[in-house]
Amino acid sequence: MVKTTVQLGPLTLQNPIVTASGTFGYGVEFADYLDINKLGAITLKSVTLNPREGNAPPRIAETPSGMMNSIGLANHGIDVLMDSILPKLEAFDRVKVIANIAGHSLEENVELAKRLDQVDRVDAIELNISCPNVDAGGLAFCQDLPMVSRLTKAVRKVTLKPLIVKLSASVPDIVALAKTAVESGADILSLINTIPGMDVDIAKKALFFKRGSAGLSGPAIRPIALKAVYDVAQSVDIPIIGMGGVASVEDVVKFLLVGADAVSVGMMNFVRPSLSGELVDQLSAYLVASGETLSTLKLKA
Amino acid sequence: MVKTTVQLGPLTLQNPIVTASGTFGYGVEFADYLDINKLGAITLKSVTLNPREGNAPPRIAETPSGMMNSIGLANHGIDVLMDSILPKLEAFDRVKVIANIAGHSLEENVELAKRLDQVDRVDAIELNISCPNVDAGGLAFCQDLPMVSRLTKAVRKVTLKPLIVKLSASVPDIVALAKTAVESGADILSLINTIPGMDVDIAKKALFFKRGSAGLSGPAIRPIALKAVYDVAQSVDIPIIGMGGVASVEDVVKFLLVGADAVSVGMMNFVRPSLSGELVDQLSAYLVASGETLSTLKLKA
Amino acid sequence: MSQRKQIQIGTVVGQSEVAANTFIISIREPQLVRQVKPGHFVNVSLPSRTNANLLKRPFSIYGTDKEAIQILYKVKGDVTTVMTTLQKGDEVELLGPLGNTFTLPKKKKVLLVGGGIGVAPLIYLYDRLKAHNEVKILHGVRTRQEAMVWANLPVQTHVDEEVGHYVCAGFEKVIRQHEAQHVVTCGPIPMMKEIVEASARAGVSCEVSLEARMACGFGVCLGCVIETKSGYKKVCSDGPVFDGALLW
Amino acid sequence: MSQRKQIQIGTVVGQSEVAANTFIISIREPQLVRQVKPGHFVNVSLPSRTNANLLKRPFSIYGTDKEAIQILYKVKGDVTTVMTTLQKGDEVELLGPLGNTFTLPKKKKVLLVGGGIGVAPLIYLYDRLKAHNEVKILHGVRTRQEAMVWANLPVQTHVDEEVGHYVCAGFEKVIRQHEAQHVVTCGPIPMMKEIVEASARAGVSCEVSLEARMACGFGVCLGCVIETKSGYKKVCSDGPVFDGALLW
Ligand SMILES: Cc1cc2nc3c(=O)[nH]c(=O)nc-3n(C[C@H](O)[C@H](O)[C@H](O)COP(=O)(O)OP(=O)(O)OC[C@H]3O[C@@H](n4cnc5c(N)ncnc54)[C@H](O)[C@@H]3O)c2cc1C
Ligand SMILES: Cc1cc2nc3c(=O)[nH]c(=O)nc-3n(C[C@H](O)[C@H](O)[C@H](O)COP(=O)(O)OP(=O)(O)OC[C@H]3O[C@@H](n4cnc5c(N)ncnc54)[C@H](O)[C@@H]3O)c2cc1C
Ligand SMILES: Cc1cc2nc3c(=O)[nH]c(=O)nc-3n(C[C@H](O)[C@H](O)[C@H](O)COP(=O)(O)O)c2cc1C
Ligand SMILES: Cc1cc2nc3c(=O)[nH]c(=O)nc-3n(C[C@H](O)[C@H](O)[C@H](O)COP(=O)(O)O)c2cc1C
Ligand code: FES
Ligand code: FES
Repeated sequence: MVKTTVQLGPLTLQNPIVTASGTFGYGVEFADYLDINKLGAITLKSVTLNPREGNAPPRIAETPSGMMNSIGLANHGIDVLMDSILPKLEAFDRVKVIANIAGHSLEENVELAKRLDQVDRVDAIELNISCPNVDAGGLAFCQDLPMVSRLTKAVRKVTLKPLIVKLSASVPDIVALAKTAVESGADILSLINTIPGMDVDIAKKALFFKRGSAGLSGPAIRPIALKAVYDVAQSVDIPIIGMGGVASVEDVVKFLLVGADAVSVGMMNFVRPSLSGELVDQLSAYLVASGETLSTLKLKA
Repeated sequence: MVKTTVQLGPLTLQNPIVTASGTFGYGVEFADYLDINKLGAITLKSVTLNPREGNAPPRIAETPSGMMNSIGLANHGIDVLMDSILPKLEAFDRVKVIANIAGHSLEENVELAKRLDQVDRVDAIELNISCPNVDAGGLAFCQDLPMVSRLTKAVRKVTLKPLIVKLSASVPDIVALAKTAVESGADILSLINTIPGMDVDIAKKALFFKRGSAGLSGPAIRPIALKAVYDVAQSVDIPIIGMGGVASVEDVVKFLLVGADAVSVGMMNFVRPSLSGELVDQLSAYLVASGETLSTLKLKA
Repeated sequence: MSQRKQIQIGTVVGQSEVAANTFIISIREPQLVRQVKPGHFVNVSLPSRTNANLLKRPFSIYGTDKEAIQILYKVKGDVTTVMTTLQKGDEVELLGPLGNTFTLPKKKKVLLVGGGIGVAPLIYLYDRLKAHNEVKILHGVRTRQEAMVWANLPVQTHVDEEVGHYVCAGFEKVIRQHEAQHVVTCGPIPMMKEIVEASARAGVSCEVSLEARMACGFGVCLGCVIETKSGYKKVCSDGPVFDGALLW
Repeated sequence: MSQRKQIQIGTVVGQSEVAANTFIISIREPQLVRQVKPGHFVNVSLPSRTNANLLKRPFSIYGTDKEAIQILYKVKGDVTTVMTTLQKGDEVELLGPLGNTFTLPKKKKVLLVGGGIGVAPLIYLYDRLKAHNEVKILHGVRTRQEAMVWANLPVQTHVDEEVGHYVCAGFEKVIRQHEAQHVVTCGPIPMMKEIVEASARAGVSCEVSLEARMACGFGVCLGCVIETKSGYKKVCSDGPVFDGALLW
């Protein structure tokens, strides 16, 4: 057995395969398709203080080698998450659980972090400042560096759990954004969130999504995600969870090579629900076959 | 026959189908595959003052539903263009010819525009300030609004031909960029150029392209391009040539609906060299079948 | 560790065109056959065919035999177009059975009303109801070319060239005429709405099977919601079968 | 208006595995058959199969018969994997013939040296040379499983398990031994370089056929360049056949 443990700052994963927020439910829904306890970590769907109905349908469009979504952070709220969902994850003792928070204001995010800080089953908190599908907060945060700084610092102050800040590549300068998050106390960065895009309903002569734009993800955006991870990895020293279009073990290796320390699977969980589990095995096999270790998977100088 | 003529400010096209710079050679290479004289316009490969060898290979990578290129504006230089290439286009009297200039400095662009201003066969000049594959000029211009302003004004001063400014979506604020170009004298905007991305060569543990990043294009980026055109069309009043992943007549209609006045075909010219000609016919057929005209193809309020 | 549910690989056993742009495909997957019930759908993708269309496509179960499921489908776009080229022996990826199921009444007069391709799940439902109920099927199609030949099935076909889709004007009368005690419908939204409202007026229960764009098909992406009287519901996991009264 | 060149739709006539992961596919396209010459390649895509792989794939002509072209190909990645599933009757999109062609000498002793799948265009070249020249073929493969059975062809196969690819150490001697007056090679770069340099030392002409990643295949994208002694050249339209002396 090859060693696959990775250390993301204060967070230890048994392997670098993670699932991305919003694409893996609360993990348990995937228990039929794979042993979720073999994953490095799962990231829960973004949570808000109050339940959110989310955006009006349609919420999904297929695009060439990708999809767009306009879910709008629909979720049951923090109470349901803590009372009914997190307890179900107690049964899985090896996989790490990342709770993703997406408050529309600084105060909401602080409150969410405070609450989650009390829960043992939460191993890390991911601060989602990059959702393109909401009117308040979301991507707007990411485009306002002083806000990113205040937000990160405020959340940092109320939790001792590992803090992940999730970035968008659809910003004026992702490196500046990453540095701001690091300086403000992030332990780990995750990137990228979906990219704003549009589709058109020709028959109706209308934008396909009610909000106009929606978030593009999947293999189509992989080249953009690889570049974002590379650019950020070149300029910050904290661990990175890379994502965007991961569909195969080769993609995992590519993200590791450009500087990610762990790799998250997003929309492909829908296409092949067993994928993340398969990637755990395939990555081990890849390391054995190539004679590499996770620490030698670096770009040659 | 349905009316397909479009008026792009001072430039009249017999129909809104254009081919994108760098993907259609100098037109004549496609004469075997279609009647180039039936197109609205062809855009020539970017030209520079001196011949350019371009970037070291590899220059091409395939991506899911797209491709990346790192050609680096390889071209024979303005003299060869004027002396040997443009004369060959004299034979085609109905298609408009857009010459695309990509000098690495303000002075070079001014010189190029001056030279091309003298050539009757050039119907419009496209100022490419958005190529991601060169070290000097290119996308760097696009990210510097005062430079965009100086550049556009300087080129504007030396030519009376219709002036198109070609934008990238990989900028802090494409609307601000578009407005700057308009205020500085652009007659028409074209967008989007390729999006910077990366690929990795796993076997070599190296970035695939020697320059690291390369330009992503094709259907994969279509949602991003549609949004860019929509955003710009909402905020400026001059005509727009929309592009990014056009592969079918439905795509042409989508770009027209979000606010493009003409639509350019890029990488799909490689996949189906006859495509642009087919789109001319299919667009007419679409208009007839749907009872629309080019001027009714607007989003419903 | 216990046996976990996997993505199933089925094998095409046969396929035929049964009406204009409408096909029945038969896919061998014995494990699935043992699990499916009327109302269920499967999420289909075509490995080695269209790999730019990543999302799976949902299709209702139209029928089963000993080892294979049947899907009745209409050509709509990318994937269904390519699906018509599948031949005996080709592999198909199947996720399922997904969704909830129709109520199975006993000793009732049941009326099944399908609009266009929406008839698909109703035929399978009929198959499971006929032994213990008196069942009739109405099938509305737009054009004569879309009409299908129903061997040994009590189907009445209505061709409605004008309206554009089969609208059951005066459907209350139809219910009374058949003395129906339970109605099930699947088809275009305006048709289903009409039928649900008529059933309510006639005081009989009415179930509908809905469609929506789906990414996952098993309740995690939250992409397939429709508006109901008690908020958004997921078509894939709260449905696709809904009590009509919840909708309109 | 004169007849314009179109993208051709060919029909698969047959396909068989001839060595490990190596197939010969035969595609009917009479117009193409009339136009191709040794050295030409065609740009292939598989409509109704892999539509996320947009770019066409270049393959040399391996042979022709009355109405069909043959391609000898090795499974490398996405498209070639799917290509193996093509069956008789399936359609293939072909753009071609593309590129330049091999010189066709007369009354010479010619040595053709193929490394791995690089032997493909040389077999077609042999076919057109044999009547007027004395031709021998050397085929280097890495493993025994890759070796092919050559019926009625003067092929010498070298299996080179150790080195990893067929390197012609001391190739000058081979040239003299065969008294070759013209050498043609296609295969891995290090092998071709060795052969070009040995040919130069032996004072005989040497042509090579190169590969590169391509987007268009007909000279417009500028994506397929390789470095030569006189600057970048396009493999698709300046080549794929080059005078070895221009390269090394
Ligand atoms: C639970 C369920 C059961 C279904 N059962 C059947 C069945 O038994 N037989 C059958 O033929 N079809 C059925 N459908 C519909 C079927 O899933 C779609 O026709 C199919 O996905 C179209 O795929 P495509 O790639 O051919 O079309 P696409 O290229 O994806 O789309 C073609 C056209 O249809 C539109 N479209 C695509 N999907 C949807 C959607 N979900 N809702 C609204 N518009 C859409 C697109 O905008 C486009 O205009 C069912 C759908 C659901 C949700
Ligand atoms: C002029 C010409 C003639 C050719 N003739 C033949 C032939 O007769 N028979 C034959 O089997 N092959 C031939 N090839 C090679 C063939 O085009 C590739 O093997 C094929 O495109 C691979 O497609 P794929 O989708 O299976 O692999 P991909 O998934 O595209 O790639 C598989 C692997 O090969 C690498 N790769 C892909 N394309 C190239 C390339 N052009 N150069 C270097 N690395 C690459 C990729 O990085 C990847 O690692 C020829 C190539 C050229 C340029
Ligand atoms: C349907 C859907 C819902 C998503 N919801 C969330 C979310 O709630 N919170 C979040 O941080 N990211 C969300 N994302 C973004 C993903 O976590 C991921 O960053 C993005 O999809 C890129 O990865 P991919 O290309 O592998 O999908 C969502 C993505 C999809 C497709
Ligand atoms: C191989 C290649 C070369 C290109 N060269 C140029 C160029 O020289 N000048 C330019 O302005 N744009 C160039 N482009 C960008 C295209 O004109 C177009 O803006 C972009 O590809 C998006 O359109 P598409 O998605 O349809 O390809 C090039 C694109 C490709 C794929
Ligand atoms: S399709 Fe994903 S929740 Fe219904
Ligand atoms: S492949 Fe486009 S120039 Fe050679």
